[in-house]
Formats: sequence, C-alpha cells, structure tokens
Amino acid sequence: MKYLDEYRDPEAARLLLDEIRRVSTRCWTLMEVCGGQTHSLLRHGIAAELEGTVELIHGPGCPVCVTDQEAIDFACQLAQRDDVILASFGDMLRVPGSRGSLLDARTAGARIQIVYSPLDAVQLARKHPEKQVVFFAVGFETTAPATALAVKQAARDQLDNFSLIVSHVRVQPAMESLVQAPDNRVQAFLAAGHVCTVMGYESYESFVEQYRLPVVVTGFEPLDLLEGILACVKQLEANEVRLENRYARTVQAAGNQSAQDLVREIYQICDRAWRGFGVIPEGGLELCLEWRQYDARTRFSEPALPVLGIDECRSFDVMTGHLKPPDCPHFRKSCNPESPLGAPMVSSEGACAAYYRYGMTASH
Amino acid sequence: MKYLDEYRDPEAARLLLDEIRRVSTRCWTLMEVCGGQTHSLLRHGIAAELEGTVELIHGPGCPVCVTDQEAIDFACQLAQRDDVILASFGDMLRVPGSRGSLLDARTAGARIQIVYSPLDAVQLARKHPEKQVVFFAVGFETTAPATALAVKQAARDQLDNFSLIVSHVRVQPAMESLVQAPDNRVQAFLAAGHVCTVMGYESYESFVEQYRLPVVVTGFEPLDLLEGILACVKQLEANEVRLENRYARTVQAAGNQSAQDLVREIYQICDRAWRGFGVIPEGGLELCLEWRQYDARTRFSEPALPVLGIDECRSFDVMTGHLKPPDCPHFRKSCNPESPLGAPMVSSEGACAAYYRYGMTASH
Amino acid sequence: MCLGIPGKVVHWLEREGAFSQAEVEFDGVRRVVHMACVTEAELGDYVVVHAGIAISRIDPIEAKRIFETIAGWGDDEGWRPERLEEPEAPQ
Amino acid sequence: MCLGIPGKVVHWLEREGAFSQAEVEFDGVRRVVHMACVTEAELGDYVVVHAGIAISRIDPIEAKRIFETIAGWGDDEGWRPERLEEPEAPQ
Amino acid sequence: MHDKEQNAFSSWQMNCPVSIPTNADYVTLAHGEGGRLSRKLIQERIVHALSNETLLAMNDAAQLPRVTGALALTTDSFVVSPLFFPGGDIGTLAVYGTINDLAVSGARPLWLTLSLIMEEGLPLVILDRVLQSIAEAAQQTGVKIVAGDTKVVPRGAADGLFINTAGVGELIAPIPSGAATLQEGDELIVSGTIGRHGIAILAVREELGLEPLPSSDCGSLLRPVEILRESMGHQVRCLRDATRGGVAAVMQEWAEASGMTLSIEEQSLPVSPVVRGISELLGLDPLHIANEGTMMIAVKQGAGADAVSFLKSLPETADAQVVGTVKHRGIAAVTIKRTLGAEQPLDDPLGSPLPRIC
Amino acid sequence: MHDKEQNAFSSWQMNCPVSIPTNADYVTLAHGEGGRLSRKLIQERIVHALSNETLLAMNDAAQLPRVTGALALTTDSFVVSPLFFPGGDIGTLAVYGTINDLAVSGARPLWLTLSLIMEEGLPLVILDRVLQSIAEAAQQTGVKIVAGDTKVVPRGAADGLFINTAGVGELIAPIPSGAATLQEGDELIVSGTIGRHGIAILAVREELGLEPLPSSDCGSLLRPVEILRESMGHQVRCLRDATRGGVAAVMQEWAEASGMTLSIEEQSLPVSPVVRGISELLGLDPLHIANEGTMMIAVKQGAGADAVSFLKSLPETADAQVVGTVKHRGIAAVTIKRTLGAEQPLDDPLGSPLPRIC
Ligand code: SF4
Ligand code: SF4
Ligand SMILES: [Mg+2]
Ligand SMILES: [Mg+2]
Ligand SMILES: [Mg+2]
Ligand SMILES: [Mg+2]
Ligand SMILES: [Mg+2]
Ligand SMILES: [Mg+2]
Ligand SMILES: [Mg+2]
Ligand SMILES: [Mg+2]
Ligand SMILES: [Mg+2]
Ligand SMILES: [Mg+2]
Repeated sequence: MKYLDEYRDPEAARLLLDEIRRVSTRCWTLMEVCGGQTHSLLRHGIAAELEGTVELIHGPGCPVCVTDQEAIDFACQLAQRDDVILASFGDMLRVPGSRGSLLDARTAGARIQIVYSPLDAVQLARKHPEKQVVFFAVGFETTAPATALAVKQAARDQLDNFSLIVSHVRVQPAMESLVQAPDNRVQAFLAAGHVCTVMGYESYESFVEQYRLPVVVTGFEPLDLLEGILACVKQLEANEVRLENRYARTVQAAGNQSAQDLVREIYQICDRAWRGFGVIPEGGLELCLEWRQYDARTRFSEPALPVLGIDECRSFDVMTGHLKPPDCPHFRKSCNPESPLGAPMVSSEGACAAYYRYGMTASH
Repeated sequence: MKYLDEYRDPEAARLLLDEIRRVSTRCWTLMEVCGGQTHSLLRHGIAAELEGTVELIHGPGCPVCVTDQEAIDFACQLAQRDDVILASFGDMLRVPGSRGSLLDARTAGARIQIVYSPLDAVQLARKHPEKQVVFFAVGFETTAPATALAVKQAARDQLDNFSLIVSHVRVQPAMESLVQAPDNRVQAFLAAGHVCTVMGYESYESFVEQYRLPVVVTGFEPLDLLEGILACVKQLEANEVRLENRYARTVQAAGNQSAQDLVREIYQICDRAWRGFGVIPEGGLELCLEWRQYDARTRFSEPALPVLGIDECRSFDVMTGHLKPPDCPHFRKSCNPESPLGAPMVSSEGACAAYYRYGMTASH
Repeated sequence: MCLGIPGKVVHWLEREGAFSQAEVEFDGVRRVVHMACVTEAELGDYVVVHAGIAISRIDPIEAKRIFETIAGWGDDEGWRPERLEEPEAPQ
Repeated sequence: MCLGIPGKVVHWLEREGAFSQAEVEFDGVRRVVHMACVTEAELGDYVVVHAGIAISRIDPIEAKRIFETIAGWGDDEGWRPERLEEPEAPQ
Repeated sequence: MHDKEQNAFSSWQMNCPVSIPTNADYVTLAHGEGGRLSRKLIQERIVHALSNETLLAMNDAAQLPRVTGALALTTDSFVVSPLFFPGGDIGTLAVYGTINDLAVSGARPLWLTLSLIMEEGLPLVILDRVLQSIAEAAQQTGVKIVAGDTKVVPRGAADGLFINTAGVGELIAPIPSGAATLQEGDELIVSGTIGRHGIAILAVREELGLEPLPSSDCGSLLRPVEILRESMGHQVRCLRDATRGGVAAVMQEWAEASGMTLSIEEQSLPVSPVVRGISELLGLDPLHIANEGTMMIAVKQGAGADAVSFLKSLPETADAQVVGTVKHRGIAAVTIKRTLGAEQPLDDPLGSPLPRIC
Repeated sequence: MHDKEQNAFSSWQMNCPVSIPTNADYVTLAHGEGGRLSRKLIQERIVHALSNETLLAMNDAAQLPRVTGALALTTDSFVVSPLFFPGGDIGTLAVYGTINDLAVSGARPLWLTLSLIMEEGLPLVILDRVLQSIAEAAQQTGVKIVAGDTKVVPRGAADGLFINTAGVGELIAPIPSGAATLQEGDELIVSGTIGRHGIAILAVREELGLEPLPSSDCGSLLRPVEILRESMGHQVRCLRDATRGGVAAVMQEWAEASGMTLSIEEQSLPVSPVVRGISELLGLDPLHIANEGTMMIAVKQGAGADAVSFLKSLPETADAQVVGTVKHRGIAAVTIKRTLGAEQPLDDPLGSPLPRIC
C-alpha cells in the first residue's frame, strides 16, 4: 500500500537504526505519546532493537487505556437496557470497568454493535427507529471530528434515537500533568502524529518553552518513528530544545482547520477523569450546551452506579515510566490478557499485554 | 381415569349400539352440536358404526371452525407487533384467516404463546410487564367463565398489559338459525353437554316447543353419546318431542349459577359474525362497557384490515348437513390438512379433516 | 369444543371468593384449578375441568344411571354393573 | 489510538458542505469516506482516513523527504531513492 | 447483570439441577474463535470430562482402528428446550439417541462424534453438567467419543446449547430384514409405555403447573436390542426407536415402506397413568408423542409373545406389549381399533401436537 | 408480513443470491416434527437434491460397505452468518470443511452425514440453494452423503440455518507423522493467500461498505493434499487447514504439540491486496484471520521448494509459499520476523479479532 509499505522498508529502517545508535552517546528516555505508536514500536521490533540506546516510555496515549471505569460501567449499564443498542469501536470491548467489560455485558445479554465509524452508528439509529442507539465516543482529538460529524448528521436527519457517551480526552493536558510530576523521567516527546494532524502543533511551542523538553511530531510507520526518535536524540545530544515536525506529509503547523471547527461547534473543553491519573484539568471534551440533547447522560436517567472496588491496576506507573510491566505486582498473576486488571493488559496498544506475550517463554 | 374409562367400555357401548339399531325403523338425521362430540363420535368409530341407522350431521359447535376470519386476521396483526405477545389455545393456531394462520404469523416472526388456560395468559402478563399480552378468547359459553375470571384477575392485579380479543360465540342462536332455514334436515339435536353444564338447559324448553324438535343434553364419551342418540331415536320413533338431560352427572337444569354470574358480570350478548353463517343475531359475547379497557380492539388502534379474497370454504353446507366433505369441490384438491381452505379441514373436531383421513386410501 | 376432564379435588388452597383454587388430580398428576364456580366441592369429589377452571361437580349417583339402565342387557347373563367399580383401582 | 490509513480519492460523491463524501481506495478495496475536513483533495490524491473520515491530504513532496535524507547512507552504493517508486505498481 | 441472565436463560434454569453461582463463568464468543480460550475450553472441560486419548490429540480427524464388518453411520442434532428435564438432559439424549439409532439398525455402536453449538452466555457449570451426562452415558453404553467440535454463536443466535452426535457402528449379522419385508401376520411390539419423553418436555417447557413432573423415558436401547436379536435372530423384521412423531410416525413409515397396513389396538397400548392424565387434559394422543428410549419392533407371526417375554426380563423394557399386527393394505396405511372395535385410520401426525381445549 | 421477514432475516438476505418470491414457502415447526411434512421435506428436497439411494432408505442409520483400511472420523458444525458470502455459502463450507479435515489427516473421504438445524421461517428457496451447493461440493469431491437429520427450532432460537457434517474416511499410508514429530529445520508452507475467508465474512456481515466485496477461499484441499502426499511421501510431516484463529492458531497448536518454536517471516506471507487493505483499515492481522481452503504444511528440511512447486501446479494452491521454519524452542512458541528482521513472539489469537481504530 502506497504511503505504508515504503515506510516499512527494512533496509531504510536499518540505516536509521544505525544512525540513531551512531549519534547517541548515552541512553535517552523518550516517551511516545500515542498508543498507535506504542503498537507500531512493539510490533515492528523497534523498541527491542533500541534497547540500551533509547528507553521508550509508553505514554498515556491510548484512549482505551485511560477511559475511566465509570464511563465503561455506564456504557455497560445502558447496553443492558432492552431499548438500547450500544455502538462502540472494537477496541473498547475487552477493557474492564469495575463491573466487567462490554464483552461481559454482551455475554450477559446486552446488545452491543461494533462499528468502524461513528457515522455507521448513525446509520444504525436510522435502521432501528424503535431502539435508542448510544455511541461510546472515546478517542483523542483525532477521533472527535468523526463523532462531531455523527452528531451533526443525526441532527440533520432529526434522529431522536441517537446519543453519545462522550469520553474524548485531550493529549496535551496529560503531557503537562506528566512533566509536572516531580519524578518525571521523560527527556523528550514523540508527539502523536494524528492528533497533530487535526490540532496542529503550534500549541506545543509554549510547552517546549516552558518545560525545556524537545517535542517531535512523529508518524506511525517504522521509518516515521525512527525519524522521530533520531530527531529527538540529535536534539538531546546537541543539548537543543526544539519543536520539530517529522510527519510533514500529513501534519501542518495549524492542523486541519475544518476539523477543528467541527470539534469546536459540537464540543467544549472540560475537566476529565483519566484512568490511573485522576481528574486532569481541561483533559477532555464534552458536548456544548446546545448539543446536550445528544448526551446519553442527559437522555437516560440511569442512577450513576458507584465504581466498585479499587482499581488495582498500576497503569499510571507504567505510563509514566516508573514501572516496567513485569515489575507490576499483578503482572502474570491476577492480571493476564484473558482476565486483565487494567486496560494496558488488554489492547494491542497496551504495554502490559505486549510484555506479557514477550515474557511467556522468554529468558530475559 | 375415573369417569372416563367406564364411559368407554366397549361391551356397554356394543349393547347401546345394538339397542339403537333395534329401536330405529328408519335412518334418522341427528345433529351433534358440539365439536367435542364430533371428535369423539369419529375417534371412537360411532359415526361409522351407525351408518345407515343414524345420520349424524356435524353441527357448528366448534368455535374454532366458526371464528370469523376477520378476528384471526386481527389476532395475527397484533401478534406481529413487537410489543405484543399473543396468547391462544392451541386449537386456533392452524386455522387460516384471510392472511394465513397464527402459525404462519409465528413463522414470520410473531410472538405467540400457547396456553392451557386463560389464567395462564394473565400469569404471562405478570411475567412480562414490558409487553402487552393479548389473549385470543374463543369458545362457547363453556369457556367464557374462564376468560371472564382472567379479566377479573387482571383487574385485581391491576395489570394494564392484559387484554382480550373476544370472539366468544353462543350456541343456541346458531341452532335457531339452523332450524329456521327452509331446507333444514335436522330431526333432533344432541345438545352440547358442557355448554349446558354452564348454562343449564331450561332455555331449550321454548326451542323444543317452538320448532317441535327433540333436544337431548348429551356428554362426550362413547356411552354418553350413544345414550343421547338412543334417547333421540326413541323420541323420534315414538313421535315425541321432549327436552331430555342424558348428561345428568354433570349438567343441572339451571346450569352453574356462579359461572353464569361471572359471565354476566364481564360480558354482554351481542350480534356476531360466524364463519360460514354470516352475522347471527345475539350469536356472541362482548365485554361489558365497564370492562371495555380489557378489549384489545379498544387498546390497540390498529386499522382494521379488509378480509382478503372470498372464503371459498363450504363449511356452512357441511355444518348444515347439505354437503358431505368429499362432495365439496375443494376437498382433497385445493383443501387438505397441510393447506386447509377452511377450519373444518384443520381441527380434530372438523368434519372435513376426519373425512380426508378416512378417504386417503379408502375404497368407500 | 369444550374438552372437560374429570379430576379429583385433593387439596383446597383457597376456598373463598372469586379466586378460590384447589389442587385437582388427573390420574397420575395434579394441577391447581380455579374453583370459583364449584366452591361446594368437597375433598374427594370429582369436578369437570375446562381450560383451567372447574365448571361442575360430578354427581356420583347420576353417574351410575346408565350402567343401571343397561344392567342385564345382552346375551347370556347380560351386562354386570359391578364392572363400574374397576376404574377406581389405579390410585 | 488513531489508526490513520492512507487511501486514494477515486470518486467524489458530494463535494459541498458538512456531509461531503468520496470513494476512497485502499489497495484492492474502496469505501465511502466522509470528506468534510479535506474538501480540497483532488482525484488521485491520498488522504489519511480515521474512523471513516478523512483528516488530511498527504503531501507527496514531503512524503519523499525521508528518502532523500537517507539517500546514499549505508555501505556500498548506499540507499537508492528510486525504491520509492515501487509501491505504486500494484494498482 | 445477574437478574437479567436469569430471565434471558430461563429455559435452562427451569428445572436445572445445577445451581449457578453469582460469580459464575460463562461461554463467550472468544471460546469459539480457535485461540487459546478455545483450546482451554476443549482441553480442560470437554476432553477432561470425556477423558479420552483420541480426543486429546485434537487432530483434524480421529484416527481409528480397522473394522472387520460392514459399517453403520448415523447422525442427529439435539435442540431440546429446556436443556434439563425429569429423566434426562440434552447430553444423555445426544448419546442415547445416536446409540439407539445404531442399535435398531443392527449395529454395535463403536464411536461417536460430538459437536456443541453454544450460545454466548451459557454458564460453564451447565456445560460441565451436560458433559458429565455425556460421559456417563457413553461409558454405560461402551462407546467412545473420538472427535468433536465447538462453536459459539452470539447471544440470541441459538437457544443455549445444541448438540450434534454422529455415530459409527459395526453391523452385526443377521441384520434385521427391514420394514420393506413386513408380511401379513407379523406382530408389532412397543417396548415400553409410550409418550413419556414428549409429555415430560411439554410439562416443563409450557410450565403447565403439573405435579409430579412426568419423567422422560430417555435411555439406551442397546441391551434390549441385543437380547432380542440374540434370542430371536431372523424372527426380528425391523426395529425403530419411536422418537419424533411417536409410534404413529414409525407405523406410517413402515406402512409406506412395506405397502402393508399396520394395525394396532388402542387397548393394548401401554400408557402410564401420568401420560394418560396429561394427554386427556390437553387433548393429545400419546401415539403422536415422542419417545426417547422406547422402540417399535416387528417380529414374524407367532414370535410376539416370546419377544415380549425376553424384553420384559430387562427393567428398561419391562412394559413391552404386543400392540398390533401387519395386514394387507386395507382402508388406510395405519389403522387403530378404538373403543368400539372397528378399525379406523390413524392420523399421521401433522406437525407438533398442540394442546387444545376442544 | 413480508416486510417483517425481510428485517428479521436480513442476515441471510444480504448478499443472498436467491430471490425470494412474495408467495414463498417457509420452514415451519411442523417440518421438524417427524410427521408427513417432515418426510415430505426430507424426501422432496433433501434426498432429491442429494439424489442418493442410501439416504432415500431413510433408515435410522446408513448401512455401508466394509472398509479395508483404518478409519478417520471428524465432525464440524457450521454457523456462518450470513449464510451466503462471496466465494461460497454455508453448504459449500459444510462439505469442504469436513473433507479438508479428513484430507489433512491423511484420509480419503468416503461418507458424510448432514444435519440441518433450521430456524422456523427459513425460506425453502434458501434451503434449496444451500442443498444444491452441498450436492455440487459432494459430487466434485467424490464423497457421498449417506445419513442426515433435520431439526426445526422456533423463531429466534437459531440464526437461520446451522449445519453439522461428520465425515468418515479411509486412512491412506504413509500417514503424515504429525506435529509432534516436527524437527529443527522443517519448513513451513502456506498453500495460498491468507485471511480471505474471515475478511470476506467480516466485510459482508458488518456492512462495512467495501467494494468490491472480498471473496472467501472456501474450497476443497483434497487435490493439493493428494498431489503433495503422492509426490512427497514421508517428506510431509503434517498438514492442517488454517480455519478459526488462522495461521497463527495452527502454529500455536503445532508448537505446543512439538515443543519446538515455529518461526515465520512476515514478508514471505502471501496476502492478497484486498485482504491487506481491509486488514490495515480495521487494524487486523491476516495471520489471525480464518481460512477455509488454505492450509499450513510442514515438510522436512530441504523439501519446501519442491512441495511449493507441486502445489503451484494446481490453481487452488497457486500462491503457495514457504513462510518459515521450525527451530528449537526460543523466546516464544511462535515467532515472526517483522520489518526489522528481529524475531518476535507472535500473539496467539485471543478471541475473535475486533476491528479497532487505535
Ligand atoms: S500488569 Fe495488569 S495490573 Fe499491572 S499495570 Fe499492567 S494492566 Fe495494570
Ligand atoms: S373440504 Fe375444505 S373447503 Fe370444503 S368445506 Fe371442508 S374445509 Fe371447507
Ligand atoms: Mg494519535
Ligand atoms: Mg360443548
Ligand atoms: Mg481443520
Ligand atoms: Mg436419528
Ligand atoms: Mg472443528
Ligand atoms: Mg435464547
Ligand atoms: Mg431413530
Ligand atoms: Mg474441523
Ligand atoms: Mg434424526
Ligand atoms: Mg435470528
């Protein structure tokens, strides 16, 4: 596939790897923000190749991993109503809330439909006028334009049976909360390429300025990631602190204006609880007042269920680079991909799941 | 089983058969009014045994056979609503309306539950508060107390999800309409034992008087039927015209007062369309005004569907003794038990179904 | 229409009012039957049950009449009314 | 998060307004994609598609930059940028 | 969440002898997807319950020894609802049903396959209980389950659990000559009281409020068939387990195959008081009701009494009776003598028997 | 009434090549009750379509000739939704699936059983079409369907139509030695492009709006297996059709059986452009996606190239490739070399692959 295959070229990747090893004089600690990048780094073996050269901390950039248990519980609760079809991206289905995952709810009789696009959920609402279709809107700024468009389409078609559980999260506030922690170890960031595609990267100017950390906008294929890492390492070695865009074929400084307009029309910034992190100020998006009738929390008067038990998952420590998954006390004991304690053990972007698979018969 | 087995005693039956043959000097034409009696006469071979001695006309006494197509269509229509569970006696399921039978509707997705008792349908409503349970109340005066009790129980339990399609029919008006026909061939009646159990038989005094025809209240087991037939034949041979009760172990002159009270509390007499007969004045029961909220026709604002096509079934001629089923032009051609044109080809009380089975490989 | 089956009243559950009920036995099985219309039945009495409700109490004297009528009919020593007692057996 | 896959715009279905749509081809298959945010794309352009909507048009010049950067790197005659053209082939 | 399940799966919780703990595990779609969970389910539950080397190999097909005789092959799917009923469950049915088909065909059952189609949400304790029934029935009858399959379908796409078994047997001479060879005078036997299975299922499924709940005849016919064939040899014309459609359906098929009339007497039919009572109450005819451990047998003229006495020596066929004879084709393919002694055509069952009030 | 049906049965009307007339006949519960309608359905539709004397006898079990060799026995249930999909339907699947299991086990398929579980309301034209597919597939592969069963379950209790087939075959020497005998250096082959069946089903079922709809690889592996075994003999260690769980699941099972590490190279895996495109779009890995006419083969070291060239001579395996090798147990049971050449553990499929956006 054009624009995929060439960025997976093994020979070119090898050259970039060699260059990274060549320029680095010590082992730098970078964080890739986006779970898509984590997935790619692990899948293509880049993290392993760079062991000892670059330590990669798998950041909080997997919306699946940071979605609050309360939201999952609420989604399960609605899904179990006879009059509701819950639509969701496939990613969310295995993530445990405090009362089990959506997959568990489905096993217990809830009607849950996997969709590829939020617009497909609108189509589902059109097809089932007798049901309420609730779309579980998770995702970063990248995904918000699609869910915003879905709301607009539902409004155009005057569908009164479509609503959202909005759990969109914003990346930059999470990055700020990370670097403000006294024990922050991150020395440079690979910024999430597709978030920047929508939002641009101008907002990182002040971030770079304030925290004195290199930020490199980075894509998702092996060459993209290697180029981003190389750029970080070069800055660090040169003791520079700059904002760079290494995903220029897709990302522009101002981002995608139409997409931002769409998001601003439908959503407003709000504080949001991130799983593992607690409430992050301005860490999420919620529906604007004038679109609030599309909010499932407004539409359904379900009593809010208390979140059960404690979230024992140590994902916060993993995502901040203070704990390697195998050092988590639950790892491979009470936490495994078949019955995960936390999201990182579930999704293919989760660090724990990857380490679990590695570790199964590994010696190291 | 006590009160069943002894009335099926073959030796006693043989004695009664012999006696009937002995006393009759010519072939008399009797009508058994009740379909239950028809079933028993055919099942136990009594009709065949008496060939040439007594001609039995299988009367209109099968509520399944006389239920109007419109009522069946309406039941099918309600059954197909997502919010409705239609409850019915098993007997009605195969009877074709003008758009197919309830069984066809079920094959096409309608939710239909067979119940043994109308009270079980109330139980169903209790169990499914999210659904409307509609009971298809067919039957003679015998069955009306049970459906009346169901309405009372629903009222006691304040169920607002239980209603009836009331298609109860009354026997005596149909008998009057039969004998008033200029070509009436019936010379005596076996009155329906269980209808009389509820209603008594005093009301037949005037009938016997007016039409000068013997009426003998008769039960359902072989000895009951033979005793009733013998009583008719004896009257006819003696040129007498009397009302007799030959089902005295169960039937009293005034009937069952509590049952009549129950029926009168809930229902009132109305004109009703009988399939094959047209509208019979006072031929049915409907809910009294104060119970009308339990009428499915009041509760559901479904537009009445026109009855499709013509009812080609010649059941009227069969039930009045003017046509033997094999002489019906549809018999064994377009009408057979697998795709019946009329109810008599469906139910085990239907004359046509019985003749079909006889005729399949028979020589006579 | 009107399948009416005789069963024996074996246990009253509720004997008053419109919703009275009793357990009624039909050969090997019992079922709860609505008794609103036959509240006079005693334990051991047989009632005719139609669609879940009792519509009459069977009169045991009248029940024998037909057998008394035909007693002695037929060839040889004729029909013997003591046959009547047999069906009680399978309890 | 944010799986974004490049696809080629092959047919505009509706190019105006919030609900504009185009057929976009991904290797062997096509799918209708919402184009509200990338109305400037021309036929033949590649767009990045996420969750059913296009979020950007791929800049073909910028796309080559990394290969130009590494051209000549490595042993022997080094990395040859003409490898870039290969992936176009499977149409 | 648990309340909801209770409702949705009422069909197997009714009369289910298994108590389902609140923290029970359930079958999920993942159990059917061929990955680790699938293998775990198969190894830890199915293979474990059936404790069987061939199954454990989990090959695409079981490798089995040579068989000397000719082969018999049969299959049946079991879709009973509820899954548990007095006298048995879907597991015992699935084993006995296929074994009985082999037995009445003149074969010694050797191997079974076992395919499970499970609805997402089936409690695993229910599955375990069914597997235990299967294991016990297989052991009792000496057959081995050597190949299997599991599928999981989404909630609402199946009714809890469907089971298919296929059976391979070795034909043992003399093979009964078959219904086509029926001759005038042949005697017809039923091996036990009729209608028990169908009535048992109806009573639990329709919640008719009957007590005691009637019990199914679900069981193996292997021993009775063996005894009968060993002792009567060529005298046995044909055998058939009278499952769906009941005794009436078997008679209809045999009448069609032979061109003869099969005639029975109502009064000689063994019917238990419970089946009798319920049949009268609901207006059903036990002749049309399914059996699952009761067969019809045709033997040569004069052999009926002996056959019945052999059968009566076994508890499972203690109620065997000669019920009729084979005649030249008369008024109908299948006839019955009811109360008055006149021969009448017997209805061929037309669809499922519906309880009626007329 | 008809509109309602269209909705309720959308799963098989989507992409269904059969046009259903307005006055169509449907399967009713009565078709499953063992009476006249059951016999009519079986005789006029099933036996007719499969035109087969053994079936026609409608005995409890098929009587089959003696078999000289040892036997192989297998079974599978097919619950695919929708019933029709580009490249096949549930009928072709049910025949090829079982035949392939026999073939890869080293057997010559002889006989199949066929069990249908039909949902009340299934249009009979749909059933006819599936039976036609079954008949054609059976004829093409030279197997006979000799025993069968039909059940009808109430509306909502099954998803249109489920099919079970069991297969009996005769083992042909030399029987492949099996996964337990895998040795270092053995070569791993896939017989065609992977993931076609699962992607085809996903695309039609989830209404992803993709065009053209990808086609399943559903087909018989009988000829390729024969060619391979005839030409390579003892060089063939083991074969397995890579159905549920895909190639990854087969590798996992073989690794467990042998205690070795099975290692493949991503770049050598044959993947069609369509499967590639859809996999990228939905974040799926073709290694985990089901195939229905594609197998994995292990041959002795050095035999891979020959095996592939034999396979390539047949159209159904024209895309065969050597994709990896067997090694001593290393970092994981199953490993893959991705872009950068480092060997990595390959995930065992955990449940059904879910389309994702991350
Ligand atoms: S191993 Fe499990 S509990 Fe520990 S951090 Fe990872 S997901 Fe959370
Ligand atoms: S044969 Fe059919 S059409 Fe004719 S009267 Fe009987 S039921 Fe009606
Ligand atoms: Mg991103
Ligand atoms: Mg009556
Ligand atoms: Mg296989
Ligand atoms: Mg069978
Ligand atoms: Mg299988
Ligand atoms: Mg169900
Ligand atoms: Mg059988
Ligand atoms: Mg298989
Ligand atoms: Mg069968
Ligand atoms: Mg369905």
